[in-house]
Amino acid sequence: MDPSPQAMLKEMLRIRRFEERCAEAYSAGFIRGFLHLYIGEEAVAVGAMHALRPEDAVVSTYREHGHALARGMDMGAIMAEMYGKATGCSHGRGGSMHLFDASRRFYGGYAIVAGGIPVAVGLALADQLLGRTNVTACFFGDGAVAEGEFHEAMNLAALWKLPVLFLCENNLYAMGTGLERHQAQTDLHHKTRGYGVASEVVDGMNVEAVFAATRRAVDVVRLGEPFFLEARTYRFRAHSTADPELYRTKDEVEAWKAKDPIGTLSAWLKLEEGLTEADLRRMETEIQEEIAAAVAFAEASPLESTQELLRHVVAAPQLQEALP
Amino acid sequence: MDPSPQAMLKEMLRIRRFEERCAEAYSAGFIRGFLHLYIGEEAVAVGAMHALRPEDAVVSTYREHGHALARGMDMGAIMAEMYGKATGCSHGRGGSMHLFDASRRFYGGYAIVAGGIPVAVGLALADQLLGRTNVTACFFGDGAVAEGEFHEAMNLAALWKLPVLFLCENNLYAMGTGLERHQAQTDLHHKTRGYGVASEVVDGMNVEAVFAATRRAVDVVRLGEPFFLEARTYRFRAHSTADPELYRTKDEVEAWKAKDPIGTLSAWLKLEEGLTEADLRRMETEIQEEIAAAVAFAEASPLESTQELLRHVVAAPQLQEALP
Amino acid sequence: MGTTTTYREAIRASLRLALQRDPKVFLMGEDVGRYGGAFAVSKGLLEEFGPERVRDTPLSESAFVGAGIGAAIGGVRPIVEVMTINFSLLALDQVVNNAATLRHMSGGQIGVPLVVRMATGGGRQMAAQHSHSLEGWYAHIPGIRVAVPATVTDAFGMLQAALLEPDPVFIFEHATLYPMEGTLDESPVDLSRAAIRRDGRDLTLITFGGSLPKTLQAAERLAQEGVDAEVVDLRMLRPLDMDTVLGSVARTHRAAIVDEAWRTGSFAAEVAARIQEQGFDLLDGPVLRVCSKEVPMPYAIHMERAALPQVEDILAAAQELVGHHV
Amino acid sequence: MGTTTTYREAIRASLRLALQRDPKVFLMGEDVGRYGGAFAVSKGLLEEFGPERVRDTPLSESAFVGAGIGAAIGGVRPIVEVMTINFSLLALDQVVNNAATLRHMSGGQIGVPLVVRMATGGGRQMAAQHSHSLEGWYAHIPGIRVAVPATVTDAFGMLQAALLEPDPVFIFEHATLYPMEGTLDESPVDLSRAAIRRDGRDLTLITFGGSLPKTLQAAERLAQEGVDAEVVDLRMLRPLDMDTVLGSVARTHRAAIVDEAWRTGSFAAEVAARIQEQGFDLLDGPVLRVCSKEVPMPYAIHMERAALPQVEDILAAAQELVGHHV
Ligand SMILES: Cc1ncc(C[n+]2csc(CCOP(=O)(O)OP(=O)(O)O)c2C)c(N)n1
Ligand SMILES: Cc1ncc(C[n+]2csc(CCOP(=O)(O)OP(=O)(O)O)c2C)c(N)n1
Ligand SMILES: [Mg+2]
Ligand SMILES: [Mg+2]
Repeated sequence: MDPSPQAMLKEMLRIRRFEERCAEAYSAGFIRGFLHLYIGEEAVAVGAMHALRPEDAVVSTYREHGHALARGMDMGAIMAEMYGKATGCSHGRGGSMHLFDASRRFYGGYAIVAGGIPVAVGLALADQLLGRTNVTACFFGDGAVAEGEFHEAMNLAALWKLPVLFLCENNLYAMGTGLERHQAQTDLHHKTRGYGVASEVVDGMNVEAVFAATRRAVDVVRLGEPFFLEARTYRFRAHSTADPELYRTKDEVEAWKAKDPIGTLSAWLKLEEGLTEADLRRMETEIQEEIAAAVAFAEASPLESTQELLRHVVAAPQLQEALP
Repeated sequence: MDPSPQAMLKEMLRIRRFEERCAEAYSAGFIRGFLHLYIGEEAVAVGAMHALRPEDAVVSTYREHGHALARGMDMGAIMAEMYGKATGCSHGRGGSMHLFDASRRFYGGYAIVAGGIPVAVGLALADQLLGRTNVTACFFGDGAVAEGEFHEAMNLAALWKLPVLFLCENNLYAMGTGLERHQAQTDLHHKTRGYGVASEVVDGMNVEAVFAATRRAVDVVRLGEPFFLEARTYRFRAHSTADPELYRTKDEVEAWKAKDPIGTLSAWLKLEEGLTEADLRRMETEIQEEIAAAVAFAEASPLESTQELLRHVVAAPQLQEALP
Repeated sequence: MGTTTTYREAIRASLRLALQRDPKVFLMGEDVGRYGGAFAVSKGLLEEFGPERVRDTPLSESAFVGAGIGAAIGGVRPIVEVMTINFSLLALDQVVNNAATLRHMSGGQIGVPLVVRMATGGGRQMAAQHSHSLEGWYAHIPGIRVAVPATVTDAFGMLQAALLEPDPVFIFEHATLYPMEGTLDESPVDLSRAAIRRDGRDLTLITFGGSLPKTLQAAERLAQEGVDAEVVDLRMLRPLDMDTVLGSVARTHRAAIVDEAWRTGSFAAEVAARIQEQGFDLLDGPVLRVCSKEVPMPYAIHMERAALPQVEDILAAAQELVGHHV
Repeated sequence: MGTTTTYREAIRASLRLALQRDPKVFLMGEDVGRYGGAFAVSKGLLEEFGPERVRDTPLSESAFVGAGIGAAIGGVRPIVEVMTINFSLLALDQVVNNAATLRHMSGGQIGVPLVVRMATGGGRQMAAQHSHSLEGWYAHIPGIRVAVPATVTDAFGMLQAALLEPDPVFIFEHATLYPMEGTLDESPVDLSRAAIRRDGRDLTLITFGGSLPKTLQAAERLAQEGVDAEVVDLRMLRPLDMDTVLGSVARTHRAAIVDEAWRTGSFAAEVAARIQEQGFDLLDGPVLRVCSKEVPMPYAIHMERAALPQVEDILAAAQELVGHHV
């Protein structure tokens, strides 16, 4: 069954508000390290995730809060992770860039650009070898397309007919380097021509378009072919908390904000589907409650003991890790 | 001025006979390590090199005897190199896979597949920055096209409009792995579509066709654009001295031998240009004399003293290398 | 008990056994199939197990090592062959940042039961780009295991043992060992212990992998001169069994480490550092290192010989150790 | 003599000077231009020198490091910024197999006058993939130079000195040092000598890069307890100035090395191995190491603190050293 636009609106809003709260928590010093916000790009995660099944696998980047939430991960566990708590989805070991939930086949948050792509290919290979008709969806940015690993992985997936959905979130910038300054061919979906892989471009600011395009793509992938979907989108915030944003103009940002996937969808729903201000307020309230609970959970959660430092380096050791 | 077909025939024959002699020297234990023969592919090196100027740069692979000879490097210095002698073109430090001649801008023999490609891009960048209209010709195999470095380098060259001639010697195999088992898209020149780089395919068994195609390509490159030339060719011998050739049939090899660039060109020259058996014998004699002299030079040359072992690690040291 | 075979055949037999026993095991790497493996290790396995389970890969080290990681997470049991350690640099990001960290970064939710095999070392006139001994770098990385089989039995057994580990195991096979003959004992091997390959009272020679034969030769030569050297084969570089090392040094009070890597930053440095840290009072003099000269490997045979540790170099170190005492 | 500035600004001033002096010098790397550098080091340089000489690159570490090598051979003077050491693994093949070997493999015909800069180290809660301290690996490679500036003056001067070298120089800038203030002396620095940053008689603390401030703090604390620690800043990991190290140990007879890398296979192991090799008789006890715990870097602040060497860990090692004597 197709997700209702209203449900998708709420999911996007949930991601937006969550990240706004993260930004506050960062300023207040509760969250540290890097924090890469997804604000502006929510339609991609929400639209794409609805086209996947629970048994499918997801591989993401350091900008993965949206993917994690859209995949159904617990907001409290994510917030606790960023607070560095033992109850975090990665037990506080990973932080913002390394969210994991094996139970949802959410295989992480990779902070080396393009580093997750070969892993996604391997997950798909396991599915193929085990005769499972799962899809592995791999999210990455426009910048990642310049990395050799992307090309090696794409060739391998095409050659071995692996069920990988390559989902490129083209937000026009790799950090501060604009697309036309890092890619000779800025129509990124044309990259697949070197591999005989089918591709499509979709408006990444339109959640229903993303959902529909991803569903078409996933249908192809599930039959045993990779597919490359390029979602054109934009991040409204800085690249990370350290970014002075010298490389783009306010006008450009404003022009894209006019395409805000949340704003446009809620406007449309009001106009066409009778969404009311009261409905919106209810959504906001529910979301704020969830966020408040997540923050409370994160705050109240214990820190792992430093006695546990060497846990999870290797499994409960068959071989004892030698520590001098 | 165009090179005469007869001159190119002789050059190909020179490479062929030289390598046949190398194979013998290898069996006799004078040459050791790896020896990758170019036999069958001579038309590519000879045709391509004639389209370059002395001030252009060349970057090659471990299968580079043909390129080195066609570039005008001294045969004695090459043979001495393989014999590990002090008079070798790399002073015996490099061996068969690492022939160098800076005076001819022959920047080596690279034994890591695709490892020379970024270096070629850098040489072209230096030319661009210094306002020199040189071309850098970079030779690599079909196997190299699967390496991420190839893609990164191609994107960089296209983005920065660098004068690099990417010359792919597609001999249908990466070691024992056939093209269709290592490339999703076996028309390798289509790889450039992801970069907006112009490309062409040429019959790599036809030296005049290679010359003409390379000249066209170099004309484009010299104006400040990379170009990708795919030469379809075949190696008649094993991948290296260690290869039992389990992966291809005798029939396939024989079918390609029928297209031998030397055989077909000499047949054509006999038919159309009055080349005589006597002419051929004279060529063979001259070549055998040169080879005999090269071998004699290599044999008579001294070994470098092991006292010199630490030379060439760094330049005559500004900083003394600390050796415990 | 035990048949005579080569190191190469022992690995092949071990691979075959693994493929026969567990349908989830598969082998992938450059030229492992049709070519039969660059060192003929996997010869015949494609024919026996088919292209699904013996997979030739493109020249894409980063992608196929990464795919091995993903496949291991996904529930199959990959054995990845990286043809040689020289090419493994292209995949090192996947090793350091993914294979070694995923268990930790996920708070223990996922593990990477992956085996990666590769040839290592010099001595075959392959020159600067094809003669590296970088297994010491791998031993620096928490989260992975590093095995360096030096005998036919370990060549067989360590692969079997590696397939029981829930974490990535890297196996480094010194390329000069492939033709070496020895007695194969197929009983399970213990990955947690170093081995004393020769008993001796006068000094301890510590080594691993391709340097073991040279070290044993040196010990024989020393015996002729009345010096009784104990030879310790580390077998695993990570984790490192210091108990065996220190036990030997406690008896001999003198030690040298033989390691084909460049001296500075070699694994030999780690062993020396630990011996003096943990057994300073056992020592009669400094722990010595016999390593490669600090030069990219030259091609010419006499230069390569001069660059690599040779039996004579081990003897010289041993003499220095013994001299220090008298 | 000397103005007060930050480590970051010292590097920027040094880059500016290099770009002004030599038209063949150019800077390239990810986000060095419009963004101003991931650590704001190159801020303003694009505006001043233009996009030809301050070049933003795509995310292609292997290609742009390799292009730096080629450009250096081709006659220009590249300074390549690899944003952080974590990403440099993707370019390590170019470093090990090309930058470090081309002079040798060509029999001295070509050299690679290339400078590569990158940020290194942990301590900023960047977690397992963004907190590496792998400069010790670089120090293992013959054919390159490894500089680890720990002061404002070295941050400025080492880059200038590196540009005079005919071989590749790798400069590792600890990311926690960028905001550090200090006095800048612009006179030429000597790349061949380690520096004694604090004189002392009781023990030698050897360190480099980002660990110098912690080590100096520890020395102050020790002084309060009546223990007089000498602090040696290695400055260069390759070549390594053992004269200065041994000279200090000859006075103090006790040494510890502080190195942020994981202990096993750390550069600290090399220093320890060499001290005991070359100065065994100088030592009153073992050379100790204060390193990171052997775990991928955890994100949570208390865990990261526990993983990294801290002032208290240095103090504990110093106490052990001094205790050993009494
Ligand atoms: C291999 C590597 N190089 C550099 C970086 C530093 N870095 C982090 S994110 C980023 C930009 C990536 O851009 P893109 O792939 O478009 O993703 P986006 O951040 O726009 O979502 C860079 C350069 C990194 N993490 N990994
Ligand atoms: C990065 C790397 N991986 C693997 C090898 C081993 N190897 C040497 S040549 C070769 C095949 C290369 O094929 P291709 O690029 O088509 O060149 P060809 O030998 O056919 O000329 C392989 C796998 C290598 N040298 N470098
Ligand atoms: Mg982007
Ligand atoms: Mg080929």
